[in-house]
Amino acid sequence: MSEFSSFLLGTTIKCIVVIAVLIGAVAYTTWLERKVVAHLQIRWGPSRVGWHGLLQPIADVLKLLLKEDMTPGQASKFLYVLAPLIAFVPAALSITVIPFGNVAHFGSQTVRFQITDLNVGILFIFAVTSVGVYGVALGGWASNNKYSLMGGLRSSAQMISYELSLGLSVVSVLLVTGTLSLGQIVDLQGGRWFGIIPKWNIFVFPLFISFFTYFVSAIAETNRLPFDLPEAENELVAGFHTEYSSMKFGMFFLTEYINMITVSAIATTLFFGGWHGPTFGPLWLRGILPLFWFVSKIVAFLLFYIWTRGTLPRFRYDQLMAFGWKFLVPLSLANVVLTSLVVAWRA
Amino acid sequence: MQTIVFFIFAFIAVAAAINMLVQKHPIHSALSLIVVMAMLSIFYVMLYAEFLAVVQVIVYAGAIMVLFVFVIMLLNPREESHRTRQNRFLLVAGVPLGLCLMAEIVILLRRAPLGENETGRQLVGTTEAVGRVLFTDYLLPFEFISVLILIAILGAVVLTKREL
Amino acid sequence: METMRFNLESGQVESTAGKAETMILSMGPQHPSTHGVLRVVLELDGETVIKASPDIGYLHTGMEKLSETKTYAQVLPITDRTDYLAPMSNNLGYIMAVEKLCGLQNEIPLRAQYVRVIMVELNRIASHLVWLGTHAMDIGAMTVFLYCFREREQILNFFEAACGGRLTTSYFRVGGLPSEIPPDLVPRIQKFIKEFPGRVDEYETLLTKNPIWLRRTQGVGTISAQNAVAIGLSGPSLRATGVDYDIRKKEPYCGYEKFEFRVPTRTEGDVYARYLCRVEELRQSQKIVQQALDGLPGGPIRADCPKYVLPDRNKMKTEMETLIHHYKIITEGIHPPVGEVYHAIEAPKGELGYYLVSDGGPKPLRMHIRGPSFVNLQALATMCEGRLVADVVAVIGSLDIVLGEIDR
Amino acid sequence: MVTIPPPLENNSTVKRFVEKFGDALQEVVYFQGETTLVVEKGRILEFCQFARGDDALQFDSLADLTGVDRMPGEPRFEVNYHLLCLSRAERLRLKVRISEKDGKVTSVTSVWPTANWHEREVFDLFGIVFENHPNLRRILCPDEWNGHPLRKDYPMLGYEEAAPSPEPPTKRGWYSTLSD
Repeated sequence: MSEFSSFLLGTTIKCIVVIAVLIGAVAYTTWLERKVVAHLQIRWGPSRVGWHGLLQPIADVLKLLLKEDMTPGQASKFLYVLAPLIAFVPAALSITVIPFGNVAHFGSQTVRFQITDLNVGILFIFAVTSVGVYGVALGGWASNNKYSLMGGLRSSAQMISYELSLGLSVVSVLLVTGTLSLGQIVDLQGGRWFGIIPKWNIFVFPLFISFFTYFVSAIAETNRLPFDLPEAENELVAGFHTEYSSMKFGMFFLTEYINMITVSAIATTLFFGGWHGPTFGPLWLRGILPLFWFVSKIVAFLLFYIWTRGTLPRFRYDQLMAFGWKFLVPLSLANVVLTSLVVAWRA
Repeated sequence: MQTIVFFIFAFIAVAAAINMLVQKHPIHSALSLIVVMAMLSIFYVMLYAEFLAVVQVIVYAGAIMVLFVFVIMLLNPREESHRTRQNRFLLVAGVPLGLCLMAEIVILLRRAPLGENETGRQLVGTTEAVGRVLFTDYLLPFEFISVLILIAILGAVVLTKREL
Repeated sequence: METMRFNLESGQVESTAGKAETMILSMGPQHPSTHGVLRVVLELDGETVIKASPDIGYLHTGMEKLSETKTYAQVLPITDRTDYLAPMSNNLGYIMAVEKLCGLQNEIPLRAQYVRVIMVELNRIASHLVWLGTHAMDIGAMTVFLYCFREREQILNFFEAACGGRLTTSYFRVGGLPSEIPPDLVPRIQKFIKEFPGRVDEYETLLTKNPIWLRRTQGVGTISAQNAVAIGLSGPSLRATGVDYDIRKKEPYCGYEKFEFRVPTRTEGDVYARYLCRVEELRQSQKIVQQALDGLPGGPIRADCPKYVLPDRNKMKTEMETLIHHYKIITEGIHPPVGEVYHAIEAPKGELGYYLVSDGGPKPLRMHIRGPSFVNLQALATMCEGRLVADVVAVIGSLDIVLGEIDR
Repeated sequence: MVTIPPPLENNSTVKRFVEKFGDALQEVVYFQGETTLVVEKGRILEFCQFARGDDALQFDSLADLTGVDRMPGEPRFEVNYHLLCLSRAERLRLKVRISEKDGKVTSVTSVWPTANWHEREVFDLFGIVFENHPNLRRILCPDEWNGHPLRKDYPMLGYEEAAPSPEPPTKRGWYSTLSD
């Protein structure tokens, strides 16, 4: 087998596995969210379909698939169909450069738990997610509904605004690590200081500020409470996806949760040492454990997401913009300067 | 292999560009332009300039075109009527300008060294190379442009806040 | 492009030429945050509201007309269905109006009055809980809603124990109560009332000092005291502007003068002030219920007034005259004297007035409900002008309207 | 001169009105602790302005405004104004009687803006026209509704036509966006 075709085969397998796992993860993220929010709100959540409602996500998917797929009469048909795809594809693409685990050895095969390690990995994610805005904006516009339009407008403004602070907060990490490759960023976070504190970026001096700005902007980017204005159901009915039904709605839904997972994965990679964590046991366990650590860190972030959703009220649109431009952007700018100074002083 | 890929994407790029001109609704034109941008970024990747490719998408597709689409959605114009198409001024000014542009491209292409440039591969498009060039040889223009953009931003702020 | 647009207030067709292009957004009648079937026609410039015109009547069921064809006793179940979040208050308002019409104001036994106060104040708590939950939900805080409903559920259970109905209680009767309250009800309410302040603290932890909540509510939907009075606001919405008018204090009825409670007022007149006033009312109502339970007297539950009030059942079996009265009331209904009365009580949402005209017959000539929501909703346009769409939702929530009462 | 029922003889509010208006006060009724002043129809606006503006009265709030159809009595309609003085916690009812033929009364929205919706409601349900009302449209019934449901002669069963009533052309159309 030539080098190229083995690469092609390996990557294809990885892609399929990752996408399948991702969609499964999304399904169970929705379950997790419903269950956790329910318990926050002193109710049971899904409990009928399967043990503790564990089959609920499957039932939901079936329901979405079997629902009538409607297109509003006055909608711009082509864009209306295209929009969920535009939203979904970038969301799924951005997972490709994230390292899930260490290099593992299965017999003679060496597997790297990452689809591809681009040398501009983090920028690639930004590039891809920045295209995702179109899905929401066009979906809102093409539905030919005033609520949708307002949702679409809100979301495009919101996403552009928060992308800025998102990008700036990552810059500090890049300054410290000196690379754009996510694989290398994770590799650099291995080991411990004084034998106890893991060498995660979050513990490097000014980077907790960037983590803060990153995570806040990331919540805004993923349109989650308290920043879920594009779909604010109490003002805009359902925002940009008011008119969407069936699997087209399902795509938007998937996108939202994939984005949540991606954002958590990036946060883990950039600040929390990625897949690093204590490994022990036989060789196969050593291969699997990093994956486990990575997933648990993501789940921790997801739980945080859900927790905020259960706790906080929603911002108003102008307050959201003011918060982004007047607080987060200056803060992350100042943080970049601070980090540069620290890095320069250390060098 | 590369050539095939190139031609596929080149075809898409040209088709999208033509589509951009032909489409009557501004939002369709804008979307076609985004497709062109995306194709350009693929060409950058093929030229081993990943950084440029990614920046192309982030800046043009992810930011500038979003604003375009935003404005188009906000104004919500109807389909363009044929009136502007028949504007004689466009014919008079457009054809010579187009010819000029064509000539420029031809001249540039003739001057450019054809064939693969192995040394250029590693140096041109990577993050490090771009950074190094920007902050050494082209530092002055780079700073000038930053100041220019800053002025533009200030101007925009002043224009929008005029009523205050 | 010159566009002509119908002006909702002046009724004139106006040209929009030379003005910023606006968008008309028909918010409702199917909308998650209009608390039923309210429709607000918003004229928007971007997201800024230029004009908000409430459009009501989607739930108009002709209750006032219906009442004219029913006897005084039969009208009672209709009153439940106006403000279905405060059926007890509506029952009380109507029953007190009938009692006033019959001249029974001073005949009601103390025990009945106390039970009335307990029920009505519990109902105030229940109504405010729904308001708090939905209001918080409108602003995006979803958990408060379920917490509030947990307590409301208990109150509805008390209602069920007392009268068999949870939402449509039809509880009070002219002259007192239909029946004695179940013996275990008082300790149950006692227990609930003891826990309740802690529960209010719980809601407040989620909202009162939450910076996002403050930003969403402070300075939003402001109305001055003068405007509020002119526009007819009543209840907590009025008191949030600084006008200290609570009918329970100023025109005491049903023995409210015997209870010690504070009428919370604020001066800001914004959404947050209305929020604080109502939350404080939750605590004050708890106090009133506590006092009423502690001082619940024994004795009869119905006035001894054979012309208007059903007699005791045992007496009916032994006394001929009582039997005749019973027969008359059951078959014909009561015949109040000719005249008209307007009786206002402090419902959870504000002044709830019942206007009754009697022509001496068994059916009211006219029954009119002065619903607080109907009048309070008029303030919406003033409060929303120049604000954002999200504020409209906050303001509607803070006005605490129930469409059943607005449209009647 | 109007006769004042005994319980109200020393009532300062009633006195004030009697002093000011004298003959325009058609009747003073006292029933179950409530005072009703029946007012000459044409002067209701004056009454209301006085009730609100006078320092001794200060009826700063209009709690309720509603109509009554006393068919077959004559004059057929009544409009009741339930005034409330917030500082003294005093209530007062003003009443005007309107004959069916006339069917008109001056709007008091200029005195109490809250009368706006109340008057619209009375117009909608009784067909009494309030002159100088800023926006006299139906409020509860749909714009194109026929008849006025709270009138006693409004058909209660079947599909009979409601009696036509004098009313201004109903303003219709929430959208009515006439392009170009």
